Amino acid sequence: MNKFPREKDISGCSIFGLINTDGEKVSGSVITEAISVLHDRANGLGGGFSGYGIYPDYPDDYAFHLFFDSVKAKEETEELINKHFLIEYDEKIRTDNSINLPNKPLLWRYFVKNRNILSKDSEREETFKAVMDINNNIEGAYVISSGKNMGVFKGVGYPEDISKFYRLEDYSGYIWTAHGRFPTNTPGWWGGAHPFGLLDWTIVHNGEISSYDTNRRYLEMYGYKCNLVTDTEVITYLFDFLVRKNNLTLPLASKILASPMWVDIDRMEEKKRELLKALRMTYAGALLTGPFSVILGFENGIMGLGDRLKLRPLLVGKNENTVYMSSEECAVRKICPDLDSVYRPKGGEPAIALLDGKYV
Amino acid sequence: MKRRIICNEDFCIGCRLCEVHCNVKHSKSRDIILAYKYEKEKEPSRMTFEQKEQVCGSIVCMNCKDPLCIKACSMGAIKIEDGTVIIDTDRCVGCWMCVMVCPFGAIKRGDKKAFKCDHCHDEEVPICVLNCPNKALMYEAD
Amino acid sequence: MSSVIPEFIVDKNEDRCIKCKVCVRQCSEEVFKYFEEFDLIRIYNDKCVGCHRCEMMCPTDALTITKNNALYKENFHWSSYTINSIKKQAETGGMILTGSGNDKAYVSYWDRMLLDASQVTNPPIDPLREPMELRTYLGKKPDRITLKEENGEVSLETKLSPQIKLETPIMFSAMSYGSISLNACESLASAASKLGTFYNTGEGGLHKKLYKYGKNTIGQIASGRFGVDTDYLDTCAAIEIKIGQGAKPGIGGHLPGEKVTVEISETRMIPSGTDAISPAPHHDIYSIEDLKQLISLIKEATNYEKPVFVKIAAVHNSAAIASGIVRAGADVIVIDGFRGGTGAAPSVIRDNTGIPIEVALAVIDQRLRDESIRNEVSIVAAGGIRSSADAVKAMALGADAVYIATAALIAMGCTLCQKCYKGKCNWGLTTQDPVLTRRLNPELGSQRLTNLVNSWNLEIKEILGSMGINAIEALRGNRLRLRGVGLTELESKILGIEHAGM
Amino acid sequence: MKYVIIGNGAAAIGAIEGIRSNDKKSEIVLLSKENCISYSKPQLYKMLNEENVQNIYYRNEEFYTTNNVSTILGKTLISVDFNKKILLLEDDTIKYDKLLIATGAKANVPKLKGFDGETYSFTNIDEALKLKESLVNKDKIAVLGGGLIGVKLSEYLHKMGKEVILIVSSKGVLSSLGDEKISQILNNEIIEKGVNLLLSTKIVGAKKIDSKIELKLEKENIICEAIVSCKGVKPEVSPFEKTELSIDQGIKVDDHMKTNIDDVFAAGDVTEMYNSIEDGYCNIPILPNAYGGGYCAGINMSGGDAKIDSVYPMNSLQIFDVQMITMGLLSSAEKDEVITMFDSKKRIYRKLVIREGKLIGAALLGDIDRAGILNNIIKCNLDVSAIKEELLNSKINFYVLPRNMREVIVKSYIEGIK
Repeated sequence: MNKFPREKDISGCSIFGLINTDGEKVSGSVITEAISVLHDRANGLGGGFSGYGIYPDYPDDYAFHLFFDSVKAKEETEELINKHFLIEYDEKIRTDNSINLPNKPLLWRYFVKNRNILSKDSEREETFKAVMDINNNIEGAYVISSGKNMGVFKGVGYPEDISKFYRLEDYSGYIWTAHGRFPTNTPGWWGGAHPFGLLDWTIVHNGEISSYDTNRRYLEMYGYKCNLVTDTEVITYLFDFLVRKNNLTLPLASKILASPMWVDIDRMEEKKRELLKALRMTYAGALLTGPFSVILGFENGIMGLGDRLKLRPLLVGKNENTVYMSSEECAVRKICPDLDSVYRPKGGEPAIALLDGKYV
Repeated sequence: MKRRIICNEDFCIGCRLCEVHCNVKHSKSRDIILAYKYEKEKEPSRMTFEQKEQVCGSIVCMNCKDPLCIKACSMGAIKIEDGTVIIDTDRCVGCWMCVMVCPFGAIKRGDKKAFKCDHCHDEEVPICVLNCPNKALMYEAD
Repeated sequence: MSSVIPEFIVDKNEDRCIKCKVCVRQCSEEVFKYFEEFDLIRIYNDKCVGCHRCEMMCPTDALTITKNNALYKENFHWSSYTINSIKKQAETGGMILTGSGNDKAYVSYWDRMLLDASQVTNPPIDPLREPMELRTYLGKKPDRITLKEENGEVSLETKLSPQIKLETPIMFSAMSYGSISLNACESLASAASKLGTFYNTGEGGLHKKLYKYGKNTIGQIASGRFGVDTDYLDTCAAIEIKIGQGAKPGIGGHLPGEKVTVEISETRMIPSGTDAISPAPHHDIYSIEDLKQLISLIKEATNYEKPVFVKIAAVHNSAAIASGIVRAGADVIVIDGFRGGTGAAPSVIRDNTGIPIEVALAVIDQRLRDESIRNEVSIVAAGGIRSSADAVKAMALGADAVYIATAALIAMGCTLCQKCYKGKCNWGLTTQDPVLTRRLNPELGSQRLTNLVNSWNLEIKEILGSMGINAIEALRGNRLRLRGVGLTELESKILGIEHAGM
Repeated sequence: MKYVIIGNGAAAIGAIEGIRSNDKKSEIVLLSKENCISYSKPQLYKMLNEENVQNIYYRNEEFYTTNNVSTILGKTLISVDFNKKILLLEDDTIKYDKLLIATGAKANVPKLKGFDGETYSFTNIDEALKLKESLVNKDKIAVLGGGLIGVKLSEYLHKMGKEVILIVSSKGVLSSLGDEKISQILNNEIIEKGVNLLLSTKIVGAKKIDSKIELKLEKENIICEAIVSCKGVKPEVSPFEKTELSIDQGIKVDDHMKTNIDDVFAAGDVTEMYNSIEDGYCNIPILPNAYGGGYCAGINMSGGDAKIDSVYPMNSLQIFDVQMITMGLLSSAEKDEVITMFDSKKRIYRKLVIREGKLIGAALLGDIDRAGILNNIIKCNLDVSAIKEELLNSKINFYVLPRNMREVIVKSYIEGIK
């Protein structure tokens, strides 16, 4: 089976994310309950979750979640990992095999450390390269998450089945994101499900961006290979590119991905205008058009962002120390009927909730 | 409202279509082919096409502020109505005093009656201006 | 006696002709002559160039210009054009001259690419309801932006290279004062200024009357260096070094002395009545490092405040040349395809040299991306852009903006009779005869150009909307939204697009 | 404010329109010794023909009410007390604040030696009606004087079927124009059409013989049935003769149409105005001057400030089939350059008189189209040295003038600036 699709992936979806800003952990069953409300927005061809803070035993190791098609692929991958990293621990990802899902790959996780002591940036760059290397060059192996103290759990099936399969009730984390997928053209390949993960970035995404190829070709100039042909992939890479590689803040990255209109930029006071003008001109290849709402998970928070025309729904709700983001309010109400506040961010306005209690 | 048709000679291309359209507009049938090929009664054109070497242009009544033709008319047949100089053809006796004084030579001699550009007061824009292919004829109203 | 058969037949319908003689007065080729004695309009078919001026001016539609169907016996190998060319050459011993762009039946890749539209999974956007952004900045972009923080306020640290702002990604390509009339130049300048875009001086210098449009002027420096002085550099918003022209790659220009009027001589800064000759090469550019020096020189002379364009004809190894030009420091690279127009060129060059802009653009854009230098330069595609659809396809292939010139001339009246080199243009465009130049009222010309570009803008917005895109930069290089039809696998690969059905 | 206008001709009408352009309210009184509404003197000959009578009125009857003018018609002015600002009529007096004298001109009828019968004249309606009545059973009419009135009247009488003897003392008709060629062409035309034209003929006297008249000439005697004297007109100044009003050939006015007396203006055929070409004051009894002068006076009377254009003679007339327009000075002085063009086949004659490069007179005969362009060149005192040949030989063309000059002319007429 060809690992990567030739056609661009198109899907409709439901998304959900939550964060306990005090760092208190909740079980994976909570988010499973929420996303299962949105059953009808998926079609059983994809579901997935990401959890942060789930590996307290290996907090400083990169946790690689991998899909293997074959033992050979696993061996090749381990060889490659060993070249760059020290494997602290690895195991088969625990699953409930009574759940009937198609085309299950071999699921494995590794907790790894860099062989050399490096700065944080270099260390991440090395990891990034290794992930790209595995994904592009090893037949039948695919890294689905590669951050620290986090992991992505996804597959072909309804989200609630995926959750049961991965026994998410056994994990607890302070950040969870979830995705129910309605693809129209992907063969049942597990890698195509959301969240998409790179380093500690995970993206769940609803919508379809019309600027895909512009974004892809832009990213490819800077070493990213967009093999999956999914929007989620390029959006994740764009965040990685802008925030990690270009040192921009998340709010500024949001202003690039979902830029304000030129007429609005023209009206801004000079310094801000010049800044946004320069950002938009310089990173023109990163502008996302078309409908989308995404929930970005990262090491210390989540961010919700909708397209600049607000063509897809995004809701942010707060209850005490928990912030919820979702494409539908009912999913939030299911697990938290009484919210302190609810709002729907404007198109292009990021909603950011951080672990230290900051809630933007 | 004072109407004025002014020719910008920088852009007059000498096609003389203004005359053609003026003639058609003031013909009986108002149809170009009938007017030219079949109608018997024909007035000379109300437009005057001027040419000197490479420069050309069309001239019509300028609707002077203080029209000499009104002063000269021996029958009091010329007056200003709605800012437009008009000739009352019922009163006109063809004495050509107006022809004698019009500084632009814009008054023509018809069959015992003087006549001139009426600025197409029944049209939104004078027909010559409307049909000038190079917008050399400009229409002003104040 | 000429042995060349007339190309056109001028047919006058006597039932409709009112003998207004507008045809007699309008035809600069003197096809019509009026004999007062006989009240007869006599027609000379052999002089007709097929410009259709008479047909359009005739108030009774009495005239029809038709192709002479009684040409030589049909022959697929020896076309009438070929036979006539041979006869002309046998008569004159000279090169066959022509004007406008290559008219031969080479493949047009624009016509083999189709656009995508949104259905179900991704909503189209209604441009009447939602903002639709066409603004484009041309110039070198940095690889990354660095910021500084003062008193908790983040601001820009990177100093951007000079940029020019276009409210529409359509500009008017180089046509010199000399090759076209001053009224035509003014029409372009004024339209560019109304549209918030740019026109290009060609290498005709800048007439004093047009200085007021300086903010919308791209000043060209070509091998003749005509009209280049401090005022010129100061006034133009950007400077373009012209290396080559799509219609005649590798060929210089020649404005005959009789066309060098006093005003043209003043504008070009050459003696009046002398031939204005643009050499085939710049005599100070014999290789890429020389180009780099000229670019640096211009930047230095303009205080690093103006983007420098470099224009090349699309030829076989354009991609490598383009990469060199970027590395030589150009801010904008202009690629002129083989369909681009000219005022005068040997027809053998025009018809047989260069490559299609679609191909050149596709490979240049990809090459610059492969070398990770695409952000360092803007790409302008030129040469045969006929419609908003062509423009959109060019941008999807990777262009930042397009240049149009033939389309602009057509908007101003041109009917592509291809006799520009004769200097008798009946539409007052490619002539300096004062009787003819006044046929183009710049107010009207400017209005028509503005209308043309505005209607293309509307169409581009409509196309973007149908694709679910609402900013032009999200179209740029978005080749996924193109599909080929009737392309071979190799052609698809070169263009970087999938075939329809994939 | 009370305006009083004496007279009811073109000058009076001009004055009314001039006053009303500034002052819509104040009282205007118009006094005229003729008991009819204003009529056009050049059209007077139409009185002779019943069908055309309506075609001579200069304004319609509503004109006076529309402009709120009270008229006193058919009353003769005796004299004026300019100090008290009072007009003295036979049986009444009228006070005025501003006065316009527009009494026009009257016929100059020289006494014929030995003749005690009626000598008709033809300068106003009364005279015209009188002539008309007398013509009923008369067929042979002698017209004395080859000036404009005489020639025109002869033509009209001829067209009525009368036998006309036109007796002219000079060598040709319209000799006062000072152009022999014109006189010659017209002489031929008049003779050709059947008028008995006697040139260089002086009248010695006349004698009434029964119902006929014997007219004694130097060389012969001729018999006719009526005599119409058309020996020119003179300003009607009789009521002012004994006042301090300055009168020479006519009442002297400045370029604002003011007389030497405060608040008294004069206009029309009664005046003597500055002739820019002749550089002197003279009486130019033509309609454009009358209306224009009256209009100018009206504006100045009502508080405006208007200056009269330079005046000089001009006329447009048709004698039988000859159409002509003359303007300015045609009798040239030695220093003047005279150029002429004559096409005998088309009967087109054109003459230009140029003084120091400027056009000062022009005559157009046969082809009069666009004569106003030449008139304007005279009026604006434009130099024609470079274009005189073109003006003489081609169709008159506004574009003969240089562009800057044309632009100034267009602008000045559009904006009304002189």
